[in-house]
Amino acid sequence: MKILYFAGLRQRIGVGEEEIEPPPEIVDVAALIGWLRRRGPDFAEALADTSAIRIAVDQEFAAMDTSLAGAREVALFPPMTGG
Amino acid sequence: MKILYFAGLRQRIGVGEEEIEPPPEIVDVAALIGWLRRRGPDFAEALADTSAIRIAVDQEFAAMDTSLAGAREVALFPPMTGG
Amino acid sequence: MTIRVQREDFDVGAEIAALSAGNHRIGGLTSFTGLVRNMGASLGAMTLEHYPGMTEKMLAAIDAQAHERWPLEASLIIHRYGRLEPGDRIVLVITASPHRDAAFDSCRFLIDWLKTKAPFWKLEESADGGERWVAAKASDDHAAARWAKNEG
Amino acid sequence: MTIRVQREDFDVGAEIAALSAGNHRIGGLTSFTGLVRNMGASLGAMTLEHYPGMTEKMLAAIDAQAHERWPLEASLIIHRYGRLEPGDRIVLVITASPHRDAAFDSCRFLIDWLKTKAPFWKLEESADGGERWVAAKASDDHAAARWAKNEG
Repeated sequence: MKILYFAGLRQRIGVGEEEIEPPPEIVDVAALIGWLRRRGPDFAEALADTSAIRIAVDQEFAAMDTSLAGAREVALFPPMTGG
Repeated sequence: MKILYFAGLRQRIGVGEEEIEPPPEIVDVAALIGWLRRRGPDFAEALADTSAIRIAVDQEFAAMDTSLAGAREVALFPPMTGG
Repeated sequence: MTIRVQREDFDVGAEIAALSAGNHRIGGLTSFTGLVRNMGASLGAMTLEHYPGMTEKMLAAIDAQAHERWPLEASLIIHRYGRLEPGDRIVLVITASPHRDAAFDSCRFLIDWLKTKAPFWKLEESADGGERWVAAKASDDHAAARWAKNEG
Repeated sequence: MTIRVQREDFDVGAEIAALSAGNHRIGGLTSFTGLVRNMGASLGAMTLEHYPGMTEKMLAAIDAQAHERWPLEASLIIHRYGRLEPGDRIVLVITASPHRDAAFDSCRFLIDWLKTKAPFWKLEESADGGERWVAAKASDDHAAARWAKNEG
Protein backbone atom coordinates (compact mmCIF):
# COMPACT_ATOMS: atom_id res chain seq x y z
CA MET A 1 0.00 0.00 0.00
CA LYS A 2 1.31 3.45 -0.92
CA ILE A 3 1.16 6.14 1.77
CA LEU A 4 1.47 9.84 0.91
CA TYR A 5 2.06 12.70 3.36
CA PHE A 6 1.59 16.35 2.39
CA ALA A 7 2.50 19.81 3.69
CA GLY A 8 3.26 20.11 7.43
CA LEU A 9 2.62 16.42 7.97
CA ARG A 10 5.21 15.50 5.35
CA GLN A 11 7.71 17.87 6.97
CA ARG A 12 7.21 16.54 10.50
CA ILE A 13 7.41 12.91 9.42
CA GLY A 14 10.30 13.60 7.05
CA VAL A 15 8.87 11.39 4.29
CA GLY A 16 6.59 12.28 1.37
CA GLU A 17 5.78 8.84 0.06
CA GLU A 18 6.42 5.28 1.15
CA GLU A 19 5.32 1.72 0.48
CA ILE A 20 4.06 -0.07 3.59
CA GLU A 21 2.69 -3.52 4.35
CA PRO A 22 0.51 -3.21 7.44
CA PRO A 23 -0.56 -6.48 9.13
CA PRO A 24 -3.96 -7.94 8.17
CA GLU A 25 -5.72 -6.61 11.29
CA ILE A 26 -5.34 -3.03 9.94
CA VAL A 27 -8.76 -2.92 8.29
CA ASP A 28 -9.68 0.76 8.44
CA VAL A 29 -8.19 4.27 8.55
CA ALA A 30 -8.30 4.52 12.36
CA ALA A 31 -6.36 1.28 12.71
CA LEU A 32 -3.83 2.42 10.11
CA ILE A 33 -3.19 5.72 11.90
CA GLY A 34 -2.74 3.84 15.19
CA TRP A 35 -0.30 1.48 13.52
CA LEU A 36 1.66 4.36 11.90
CA ARG A 37 1.94 6.15 15.26
CA ARG A 38 3.79 3.17 16.71
CA ARG A 39 6.48 3.41 14.03
CA GLY A 40 8.40 6.14 15.91
CA PRO A 41 8.22 9.44 17.79
CA ASP A 42 7.99 11.59 14.59
CA PHE A 43 4.96 9.58 13.48
CA ALA A 44 3.43 9.59 16.97
CA GLU A 45 3.74 13.35 17.25
CA ALA A 46 2.65 14.21 13.70
CA LEU A 47 -0.40 11.94 13.91
CA ALA A 48 -1.36 12.68 17.55
CA ASP A 49 -4.26 15.04 16.81
CA THR A 50 -6.57 13.34 14.32
CA SER A 51 -8.86 16.39 14.25
CA ALA A 52 -6.04 18.15 12.36
CA ILE A 53 -5.61 15.33 9.85
CA ARG A 54 -7.50 14.85 6.59
CA ILE A 55 -7.44 11.46 4.89
CA ALA A 56 -7.92 10.34 1.33
CA VAL A 57 -8.17 6.68 0.29
CA ASP A 58 -7.49 6.14 -3.41
CA GLN A 59 -7.86 9.90 -3.92
CA GLU A 60 -11.33 10.14 -2.32
CA PHE A 61 -11.87 11.85 1.03
CA ALA A 62 -12.22 9.25 3.77
CA ALA A 63 -13.21 9.09 7.45
CA MET A 64 -11.66 7.26 10.41
CA ASP A 65 -13.96 4.28 9.81
CA THR A 66 -13.36 4.04 6.05
CA SER A 67 -12.36 0.50 5.10
CA LEU A 68 -8.97 -0.15 3.57
CA ALA A 69 -10.14 -3.25 1.73
CA GLY A 70 -8.54 -3.07 -1.73
CA ALA A 71 -6.99 0.34 -1.05
CA ARG A 72 -3.85 1.05 -3.04
CA GLU A 73 -3.09 4.65 -2.01
CA VAL A 74 -3.73 6.39 1.31
CA ALA A 75 -2.88 10.07 1.79
CA LEU A 76 -2.64 11.96 5.09
CA PHE A 77 -2.51 15.75 5.21
CA PRO A 78 -3.52 18.84 7.21
CA PRO A 79 -6.66 20.92 6.46
CA MET A 80 -6.43 22.41 2.97
CA THR A 81 -5.55 26.05 2.32
CA GLY A 82 -5.95 26.52 -1.41
CA GLY A 83 -7.69 29.16 -3.47
CA MET B 1 -36.56 75.13 -18.23
CA LYS B 2 -35.22 72.28 -20.32
CA ILE B 3 -37.32 69.10 -20.47
CA LEU B 4 -35.86 65.78 -21.63
CA TYR B 5 -37.81 62.64 -22.55
CA PHE B 6 -36.12 59.25 -22.94
CA ALA B 7 -36.86 55.83 -24.43
CA GLY B 8 -40.55 54.89 -24.84
CA LEU B 9 -41.68 58.22 -23.41
CA ARG B 10 -39.65 60.11 -26.01
CA GLN B 11 -41.12 57.96 -28.78
CA ARG B 12 -44.71 58.39 -27.67
CA ILE B 13 -44.37 62.14 -27.20
CA GLY B 14 -42.31 62.49 -30.38
CA VAL B 15 -39.86 64.95 -28.81
CA GLY B 16 -36.54 64.27 -27.06
CA GLU B 17 -35.79 67.70 -25.70
CA GLU B 18 -37.61 71.02 -25.49
CA GLU B 19 -37.46 74.37 -23.73
CA ILE B 20 -40.63 75.21 -21.82
CA GLU B 21 -41.81 78.10 -19.69
CA PRO B 22 -44.46 76.77 -17.33
CA PRO B 23 -46.56 79.36 -15.45
CA PRO B 24 -45.41 80.33 -11.94
CA GLU B 25 -47.98 78.09 -10.19
CA ILE B 26 -46.05 75.00 -11.45
CA VAL B 27 -43.96 74.62 -8.30
CA ASP B 28 -43.31 70.88 -8.15
CA VAL B 29 -42.97 67.77 -10.31
CA ALA B 30 -46.62 66.72 -9.90
CA ALA B 31 -47.83 70.12 -11.09
CA LEU B 32 -45.43 70.02 -14.04
CA ILE B 33 -46.65 66.59 -15.17
CA GLY B 34 -50.28 67.80 -14.87
CA TRP B 35 -49.41 70.86 -16.94
CA LEU B 36 -47.58 68.80 -19.59
CA ARG B 37 -50.56 66.42 -19.93
CA ARG B 38 -52.76 69.34 -20.96
CA ARG B 39 -50.50 70.14 -23.91
CA GLY B 40 -52.06 67.48 -26.14
CA PRO B 41 -53.28 63.88 -26.47
CA ASP B 42 -49.75 62.45 -26.99
CA PHE B 43 -48.63 64.05 -23.75
CA ALA B 44 -51.80 63.04 -21.91
CA GLU B 45 -51.42 59.43 -22.97
CA ALA B 46 -47.66 59.13 -22.43
CA LEU B 47 -47.87 60.71 -18.97
CA ALA B 48 -51.14 59.06 -17.84
CA ASP B 49 -49.58 56.42 -15.58
CA THR B 50 -47.17 58.15 -13.22
CA SER B 51 -46.21 54.79 -11.63
CA ALA B 52 -44.43 54.03 -14.92
CA ILE B 53 -42.56 57.35 -14.99
CA ARG B 54 -39.23 58.14 -13.39
CA ILE B 55 -38.20 61.76 -12.90
CA ALA B 56 -34.86 63.50 -12.55
CA VAL B 57 -34.50 67.17 -11.64
CA ASP B 58 -31.09 68.57 -12.56
CA GLN B 59 -29.86 64.99 -13.03
CA GLU B 60 -30.88 63.80 -9.55
CA PHE B 61 -33.76 61.36 -9.05
CA ALA B 62 -36.87 63.21 -7.90
CA ALA B 63 -40.32 62.43 -6.54
CA MET B 64 -43.75 63.87 -7.38
CA ASP B 65 -43.41 66.41 -4.57
CA THR B 66 -39.88 67.52 -5.48
CA SER B 67 -39.75 71.32 -5.79
CA LEU B 68 -38.85 72.88 -9.13
CA ALA B 69 -37.42 76.04 -7.52
CA GLY B 70 -34.25 76.86 -9.43
CA ALA B 71 -34.52 73.74 -11.60
CA ARG B 72 -32.90 74.06 -15.01
CA GLU B 73 -33.34 70.54 -16.38
CA VAL B 74 -36.16 68.06 -15.80
CA ALA B 75 -36.06 64.58 -17.34
CA LEU B 76 -38.97 62.13 -17.63
CA PHE B 77 -38.40 58.48 -18.56
CA PRO B 78 -39.63 54.89 -18.02
CA PRO B 79 -38.10 52.49 -15.47
CA MET B 80 -34.46 51.82 -16.35
CA THR B 81 -33.30 48.62 -18.02
CA GLY B 82 -29.52 48.88 -18.11
CA GLY B 83 -26.78 46.46 -17.14
CA MET C 1 -12.63 54.42 -9.27
CA THR C 2 -12.97 54.61 -13.05
CA ILE C 3 -16.26 55.16 -14.87
CA ARG C 4 -16.70 55.02 -18.62
CA VAL C 5 -19.88 55.38 -20.68
CA GLN C 6 -18.99 54.68 -24.28
CA ARG C 7 -20.14 53.42 -27.65
CA GLU C 8 -16.93 51.40 -28.21
CA ASP C 9 -16.25 47.84 -27.12
CA PHE C 10 -13.82 47.17 -24.25
CA ASP C 11 -11.07 44.63 -23.54
CA VAL C 12 -11.83 42.77 -20.29
CA GLY C 13 -8.36 41.31 -19.92
CA ALA C 14 -6.61 44.64 -20.46
CA GLU C 15 -8.92 46.33 -17.94
CA ILE C 16 -8.32 43.65 -15.29
CA ALA C 17 -4.57 43.82 -15.85
CA ALA C 18 -4.51 47.63 -15.62
CA LEU C 19 -6.60 47.61 -12.45
CA SER C 20 -4.42 45.17 -10.53
CA ALA C 21 -0.97 46.00 -11.88
CA GLY C 22 1.54 46.69 -9.11
CA ASN C 23 -1.02 46.68 -6.29
CA HIS C 24 0.11 43.94 -3.90
CA ARG C 25 -2.72 44.62 -1.45
CA ILE C 26 -5.22 42.97 -3.80
CA GLY C 27 -6.08 39.41 -2.77
CA GLY C 28 -9.21 38.96 -4.86
CA LEU C 29 -10.55 40.51 -8.04
CA THR C 30 -14.07 39.89 -9.34
CA SER C 31 -15.28 40.85 -12.79
CA PHE C 32 -18.73 40.69 -14.29
CA THR C 33 -19.27 41.03 -18.03
CA GLY C 34 -22.81 41.42 -19.32
CA LEU C 35 -23.37 40.30 -22.91
CA VAL C 36 -26.21 40.53 -25.41
CA ARG C 37 -27.70 37.07 -25.61
CA ASN C 38 -29.89 35.66 -28.32
CA MET C 39 -33.28 35.03 -26.76
CA GLY C 40 -34.63 32.87 -29.59
CA ALA C 41 -37.88 34.72 -30.32
CA SER C 42 -36.28 38.10 -30.85
CA LEU C 43 -33.41 38.73 -33.22
CA GLY C 44 -31.37 39.71 -30.19
CA ALA C 45 -29.98 42.97 -31.52
CA MET C 46 -30.76 46.01 -29.41
CA THR C 47 -30.06 49.69 -29.04
CA LEU C 48 -29.10 51.11 -25.67
CA GLU C 49 -30.17 54.67 -24.98
CA HIS C 50 -28.93 56.61 -21.97
CA TYR C 51 -29.08 60.02 -20.34
CA PRO C 52 -25.69 61.64 -21.05
CA GLY C 53 -24.40 63.56 -18.07
CA MET C 54 -26.69 61.96 -15.50
CA THR C 55 -25.38 58.47 -16.29
CA GLU C 56 -21.77 59.36 -15.57
CA LYS C 57 -22.77 61.26 -12.44
CA MET C 58 -24.78 58.34 -11.07
CA LEU C 59 -22.12 55.75 -11.89
CA ALA C 60 -19.52 57.84 -10.07
CA ALA C 61 -21.85 58.17 -7.07
CA ILE C 62 -22.62 54.44 -6.80
CA ASP C 63 -18.95 53.61 -7.27
CA ALA C 64 -18.10 55.95 -4.38
CA GLN C 65 -20.79 54.23 -2.29
CA ALA C 66 -19.23 50.82 -3.02
CA HIS C 67 -15.88 52.15 -1.81
CA GLU C 68 -17.53 53.34 1.42
CA ARG C 69 -19.20 49.99 2.05
CA TRP C 70 -16.32 47.66 1.19
CA PRO C 71 -12.52 47.85 1.53
CA LEU C 72 -11.81 48.19 -2.18
CA GLU C 73 -8.40 48.74 -3.69
CA ALA C 74 -9.75 49.45 -7.18
CA SER C 75 -12.94 49.40 -9.23
CA LEU C 76 -14.09 49.96 -12.78
CA ILE C 77 -17.48 50.37 -14.42
CA ILE C 78 -17.85 50.49 -18.21
CA HIS C 79 -21.32 50.67 -19.77
CA ARG C 80 -21.86 50.83 -23.51
CA TYR C 81 -24.67 52.48 -25.44
CA GLY C 82 -25.76 52.40 -29.09
CA ARG C 83 -26.64 49.38 -31.22
CA LEU C 84 -25.39 45.99 -30.02
CA GLU C 85 -25.74 42.48 -31.44
CA PRO C 86 -25.83 39.04 -29.80
CA GLY C 87 -22.46 38.20 -28.31
CA ASP C 88 -21.53 41.87 -27.92
CA ARG C 89 -20.36 43.04 -24.51
CA ILE C 90 -22.72 45.56 -22.81
CA VAL C 91 -21.28 46.21 -19.38
CA LEU C 92 -18.19 45.47 -17.32
CA VAL C 93 -17.81 45.77 -13.55
CA ILE C 94 -14.51 44.98 -11.85
CA THR C 95 -13.79 45.26 -8.13
CA ALA C 96 -10.57 44.38 -6.32
CA SER C 97 -10.05 44.03 -2.57
CA PRO C 98 -7.74 42.38 -0.07
CA HIS C 99 -10.70 40.04 0.67
CA ARG C 100 -12.63 37.86 -1.77
CA ASP C 101 -16.00 38.40 -0.04
CA ALA C 102 -15.66 42.17 -0.46
CA ALA C 103 -14.70 41.75 -4.11
CA PHE C 104 -17.71 39.52 -4.80
CA ASP C 105 -20.26 41.53 -2.82
CA SER C 106 -19.26 44.92 -4.20
CA CYS C 107 -19.22 43.65 -7.81
CA ARG C 108 -22.71 42.22 -7.44
CA PHE C 109 -23.95 45.32 -5.66
CA LEU C 110 -22.79 47.46 -8.58
CA ILE C 111 -24.31 45.30 -11.32
CA ASP C 112 -27.59 44.91 -9.41
CA TRP C 113 -27.70 48.67 -9.08
CA LEU C 114 -26.89 49.27 -12.75
CA LYS C 115 -29.80 47.05 -13.81
CA THR C 116 -32.41 49.17 -12.07
CA LYS C 117 -31.01 52.59 -11.21
CA ALA C 118 -28.69 53.70 -14.00
CA PRO C 119 -30.49 55.74 -16.69
CA PHE C 120 -30.20 53.22 -19.54
CA TRP C 121 -33.00 51.80 -21.68
CA LYS C 122 -32.91 48.85 -24.05
CA LEU C 123 -34.80 48.86 -27.36
CA GLU C 124 -34.97 45.32 -28.78
CA GLU C 125 -35.31 44.49 -32.45
CA SER C 126 -37.81 41.71 -33.03
CA ALA C 127 -37.84 39.06 -35.77
CA ASP C 128 -40.74 40.72 -37.62
CA GLY C 129 -38.70 43.91 -38.10
CA GLY C 130 -40.43 45.74 -35.25
CA GLU C 131 -38.92 47.17 -32.10
CA ARG C 132 -39.96 47.09 -28.48
CA TRP C 133 -38.66 48.70 -25.31
CA VAL C 134 -37.56 46.13 -22.76
CA ALA C 135 -39.78 46.22 -19.66
CA ALA C 136 -38.17 46.55 -16.24
CA LYS C 137 -38.09 43.23 -14.38
CA ALA C 138 -39.37 42.79 -10.83
CA SER C 139 -36.55 40.28 -10.23
CA ASP C 140 -34.02 43.03 -10.94
CA ASP C 141 -35.77 45.35 -8.48
CA HIS C 142 -35.58 42.62 -5.84
CA ALA C 143 -31.90 42.06 -6.56
CA ALA C 144 -31.18 45.76 -6.09
CA ALA C 145 -33.39 45.95 -2.99
CA ARG C 146 -31.42 43.32 -1.09
CA TRP C 147 -28.53 45.78 -0.82
CA ALA C 148 -30.75 48.55 0.57
CA LYS C 149 -31.48 46.46 3.68
CA ASN C 150 -27.90 46.91 4.80
CA GLU C 151 -27.75 50.63 4.19
CA GLY C 152 -26.55 52.65 7.17
CA MET D 1 -15.85 22.49 -18.12
CA THR D 2 -12.10 23.05 -18.22
CA ILE D 3 -9.75 22.29 -15.31
CA ARG D 4 -6.07 23.13 -15.21
CA VAL D 5 -3.55 22.63 -12.39
CA GLN D 6 -0.32 24.21 -13.48
CA ARG D 7 2.91 25.88 -12.42
CA GLU D 8 2.62 28.53 -15.18
CA ASP D 9 0.83 31.86 -15.00
CA PHE D 10 -2.43 32.36 -16.94
CA ASP D 11 -3.97 35.16 -19.02
CA VAL D 12 -7.36 36.13 -17.57
CA GLY D 13 -8.46 38.11 -20.63
CA ALA D 14 -7.57 35.34 -23.06
CA GLU D 15 -9.39 32.77 -20.92
CA ILE D 16 -12.55 34.91 -20.70
CA ALA D 17 -12.47 35.55 -24.44
CA ALA D 18 -12.00 31.86 -25.25
CA LEU D 19 -14.82 30.84 -22.91
CA SER D 20 -17.43 33.18 -24.33
CA ALA D 21 -16.42 33.29 -28.01
CA GLY D 22 -19.32 32.53 -30.30
CA ASN D 23 -21.73 31.47 -27.56
CA HIS D 24 -24.72 33.80 -27.85
CA ARG D 25 -26.59 32.12 -25.01
CA ILE D 26 -24.27 33.76 -22.46
CA GLY D 27 -25.82 36.80 -20.77
CA GLY D 28 -23.43 37.10 -17.85
CA LEU D 29 -19.87 36.02 -17.17
CA THR D 30 -18.25 36.23 -13.74
CA SER D 31 -14.55 35.81 -13.10
CA PHE D 32 -12.64 35.63 -9.84
CA THR D 33 -8.88 35.98 -9.75
CA GLY D 34 -7.04 35.21 -6.52
CA LEU D 35 -3.69 36.94 -6.09
CA VAL D 36 -0.82 36.69 -3.62
CA ARG D 37 -1.05 39.79 -1.45
CA ASN D 38 1.62 41.28 0.71
CA MET D 39 0.44 40.98 4.28
CA GLY D 40 2.99 43.37 5.77
CA ALA D 41 4.47 41.14 8.47
CA SER D 42 5.38 38.30 6.14
CA LEU D 43 7.43 38.73 2.99
CA GLY D 44 4.40 37.52 1.10
CA ALA D 45 6.10 34.91 -1.05
CA MET D 46 4.71 31.40 -0.71
CA THR D 47 4.95 27.93 -2.13
CA LEU D 48 1.78 26.04 -3.01
CA GLU D 49 1.92 22.28 -2.65
CA HIS D 50 -0.83 20.01 -3.98
CA TYR D 51 -1.78 16.36 -4.38
CA PRO D 52 -1.24 15.58 -8.07
CA GLY D 53 -3.96 13.36 -9.42
CA MET D 54 -6.43 13.93 -6.62
CA THR D 55 -6.50 17.70 -7.25
CA GLU D 56 -7.52 17.35 -10.89
CA LYS D 57 -10.10 14.69 -10.00
CA MET D 58 -11.67 16.87 -7.31
CA LEU D 59 -11.73 20.01 -9.43
CA ALA D 60 -13.48 18.11 -12.23
CA ALA D 61 -16.03 16.75 -9.73
CA ILE D 62 -16.86 20.14 -8.18
CA ASP D 63 -17.07 21.71 -11.63
CA ALA D 64 -19.56 19.00 -12.65
CA GLN D 65 -21.54 19.75 -9.47
CA ALA D 66 -21.68 23.46 -10.36
CA HIS D 67 -23.07 22.55 -13.78
CA GLU D 68 -25.76 20.44 -12.10
CA ARG D 69 -26.77 23.22 -9.73
CA TRP D 70 -26.75 26.18 -12.13
CA PRO D 71 -27.57 26.62 -15.82
CA LEU D 72 -23.99 27.22 -16.95
CA GLU D 73 -22.90 27.62 -20.53
CA ALA D 74 -19.19 27.40 -19.72
CA SER D 75 -16.76 27.28 -16.81
CA LEU D 76 -13.05 27.26 -16.14
CA ILE D 77 -10.90 26.59 -13.09
CA ILE D 78 -7.15 27.18 -13.12
CA HIS D 79 -5.12 26.69 -9.92
CA ARG D 80 -1.37 27.21 -9.80
CA TYR D 81 1.21 25.48 -7.61
CA GLY D 82 4.88 26.13 -6.88
CA ARG D 83 6.52 29.32 -5.60
CA LEU D 84 4.55 32.55 -6.00
CA GLU D 85 5.35 36.14 -5.08
CA PRO D 86 3.14 39.10 -4.10
CA GLY D 87 1.06 40.22 -7.06
CA ASP D 88 1.23 36.79 -8.71
CA ARG D 89 -2.04 35.16 -9.74
CA ILE D 90 -2.91 31.97 -7.82
CA VAL D 91 -6.32 30.91 -9.01
CA LEU D 92 -8.89 31.77 -11.66
CA VAL D 93 -12.55 30.77 -11.73
CA ILE D 94 -14.81 31.79 -14.62
CA THR D 95 -18.47 30.88 -15.01
CA ALA D 96 -20.83 31.94 -17.77
CA SER D 97 -24.61 31.60 -17.84
CA PRO D 98 -27.67 33.08 -19.51
CA HIS D 99 -28.41 34.63 -16.08
CA ARG D 100 -26.19 36.85 -13.97
CA ASP D 101 -27.29 35.36 -10.63
CA ALA D 102 -26.25 31.89 -11.79
CA ALA D 103 -22.90 33.24 -13.01
CA PHE D 104 -22.23 34.97 -9.67
CA ASP D 105 -23.44 32.15 -7.41
CA SER D 106 -21.60 29.38 -9.23
CA CYS D 107 -18.34 31.35 -9.35
CA ARG D 108 -18.47 32.01 -5.63
CA PHE D 109 -19.48 28.41 -4.88
CA LEU D 110 -16.40 27.19 -6.74
CA ILE D 111 -13.92 29.55 -5.09
CA ASP D 112 -15.40 28.91 -1.62
CA TRP D 113 -15.02 25.22 -2.28
CA LEU D 114 -11.44 25.55 -3.54
CA LYS D 115 -10.42 27.35 -0.35
CA THR D 116 -11.36 24.45 1.91
CA LYS D 117 -11.76 21.25 -0.08
CA ALA D 118 -9.15 21.20 -2.82
CA PRO D 119 -5.91 19.47 -1.75
CA PHE D 120 -3.65 22.54 -1.77
CA TRP D 121 -1.44 23.81 1.02
CA LYS D 122 0.32 27.16 1.34
CA LEU D 123 3.81 27.50 2.84
CA GLU D 124 4.55 31.17 3.60
CA GLU D 125 8.02 32.67 3.73
CA SER D 126 8.43 34.99 6.70
CA ALA D 127 10.59 38.09 7.00
CA ASP D 128 13.13 36.34 9.27
CA GLY D 129 13.91 33.75 6.60
CA GLY D 130 11.69 31.10 8.16
CA GLU D 131 8.67 29.35 6.72
CA ARG D 132 5.27 28.47 8.11
CA TRP D 133 2.30 26.50 6.83
CA VAL D 134 -0.81 28.66 6.56
CA ALA D 135 -3.50 27.52 8.99
CA ALA D 136 -6.98 26.78 7.67
CA LYS D 137 -9.42 29.59 8.48
CA ALA D 138 -12.80 29.02 10.13
CA SER D 139 -14.22 31.83 7.98
CA ASP D 140 -13.35 29.80 4.87
CA ASP D 141 -15.09 26.75 6.32
CA HIS D 142 -18.19 28.85 6.96
CA ALA D 143 -18.08 30.22 3.43
CA ALA D 144 -17.94 26.71 2.01
CA ALA D 145 -20.63 25.44 4.40
CA ARG D 146 -23.24 27.96 3.23
CA TRP D 147 -23.45 26.08 -0.07
CA ALA D 148 -23.98 22.71 1.63
CA LYS D 149 -27.29 23.91 3.11
CA ASN D 150 -28.82 23.92 -0.34
CA GLU D 151 -27.60 20.49 -1.33
CA GLY D 152 -30.32 18.14 -2.54
